[in-house]
Amino acid sequence: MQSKSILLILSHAPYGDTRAKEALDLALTAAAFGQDVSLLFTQDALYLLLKSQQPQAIEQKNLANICSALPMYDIDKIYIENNTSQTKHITAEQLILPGVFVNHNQIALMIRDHDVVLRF
Amino acid sequence: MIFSILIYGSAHNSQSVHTAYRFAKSLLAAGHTLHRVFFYGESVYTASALCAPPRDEQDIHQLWKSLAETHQLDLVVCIAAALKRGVIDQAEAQRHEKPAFNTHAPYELSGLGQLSEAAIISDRLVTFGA
Amino acid sequence: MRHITIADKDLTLDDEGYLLDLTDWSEAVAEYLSNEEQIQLTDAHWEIIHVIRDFYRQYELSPAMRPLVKAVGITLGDDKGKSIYLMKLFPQSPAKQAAKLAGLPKPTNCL
Amino acid sequence: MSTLHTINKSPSDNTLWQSCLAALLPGDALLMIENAAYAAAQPSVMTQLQEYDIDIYLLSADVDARGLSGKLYTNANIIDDQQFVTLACQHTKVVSWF
Repeated sequence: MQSKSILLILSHAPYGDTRAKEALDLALTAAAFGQDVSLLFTQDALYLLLKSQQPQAIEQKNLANICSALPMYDIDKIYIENNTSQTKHITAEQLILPGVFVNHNQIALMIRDHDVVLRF
Repeated sequence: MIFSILIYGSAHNSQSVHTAYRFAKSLLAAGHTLHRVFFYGESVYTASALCAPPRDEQDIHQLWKSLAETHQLDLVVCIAAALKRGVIDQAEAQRHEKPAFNTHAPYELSGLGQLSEAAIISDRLVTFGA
Repeated sequence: MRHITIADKDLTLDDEGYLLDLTDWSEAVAEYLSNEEQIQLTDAHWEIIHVIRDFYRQYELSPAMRPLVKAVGITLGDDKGKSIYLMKLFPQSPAKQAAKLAGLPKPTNCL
Repeated sequence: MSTLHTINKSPSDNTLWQSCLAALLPGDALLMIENAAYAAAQPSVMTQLQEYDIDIYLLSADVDARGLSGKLYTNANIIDDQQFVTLACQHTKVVSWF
């Protein structure tokens, strides 16, 4: 099967609704199918990467743990919206995964350069 | 041109499932191919045959069903998203020992891999969101 | 669903033979399930079962084939981190069979 | 190499609109569908959009449904569903903001 480059842009926080979880499921499936998947964390999606999540009391899976599996699924291209991390006062050390920080211009070019772009 | 459609908006709490329907009708009318329609997230409720809107209001389940039957469309409903929301076909109802089922052809429960495949096969994948 | 008794404990399996309650798992359960899968468990199988259970503990996911191969490679060495090696141990489908014997849910990222 | 962006929320969803606008490149097109049609009735939004080198479109079905046809502050192109399909063909991909 031929491969296309897929950019998945996440914009929603974990737990409050299912959007982030369903986008991650899609990323893992596409990667398991051998697709070339890049993930971009924008807006509240940055909270997915916070190490300190403990969702036991709300009986949810820990989405930080699931995010930490991304490299195991060969999803190594992980990008973080620069502006978002600044306004949320989140530093790289607080994140479960390292990512490349990108600005708005770079994001626009990433959208242009991928074959398929899905935003959740 | 080969299109696929990803619907992510709520079946009954957003306009998106209907916008997608109009887009599908138009691309078919223009002679393009619709490889697959993939229902994900809250849009999976579209597949419930038990929806009974007032007779003078839009019946989104029926609209997609008729279009699919006319054009032999592949309507795939994400099985994981559907099962957890109680949208279930006969085979899955048996497997999970549930007392009833509420969806059937032309709606078909299948995995997210079908969306992956549609992304590769199609020239355009168009999303209709929440 | 199916009810079985192993070491005086009542357990439930789903339609496809996966354990319904992950906390019911024991090595005796793995032995029982391996008979159903017609697999003779060896040390080589147990190594993989432990790797996949650790994977689940860490990531809360039953791995698809590629991540399973990767995890086995990292833990047990590159000579074992190959799909052909896992196919020999679990001929039906390594990701599904290993998950089943390890008491994990069926991997969702399959077709 | 250009993108058709669709957006379906009114400009009251400021975060969504800012993200979408930041992603526009010269030569792209923006199609305002569903509640995004209200944007075309807001002078401030349309003035802001003029700064971008892009084509702006509205779906007639959405404009008519919302009673906006006499209230549009712009010369945004009003198109029908068929032309939506044509636009999707003319651009190399479609990105949806929702």
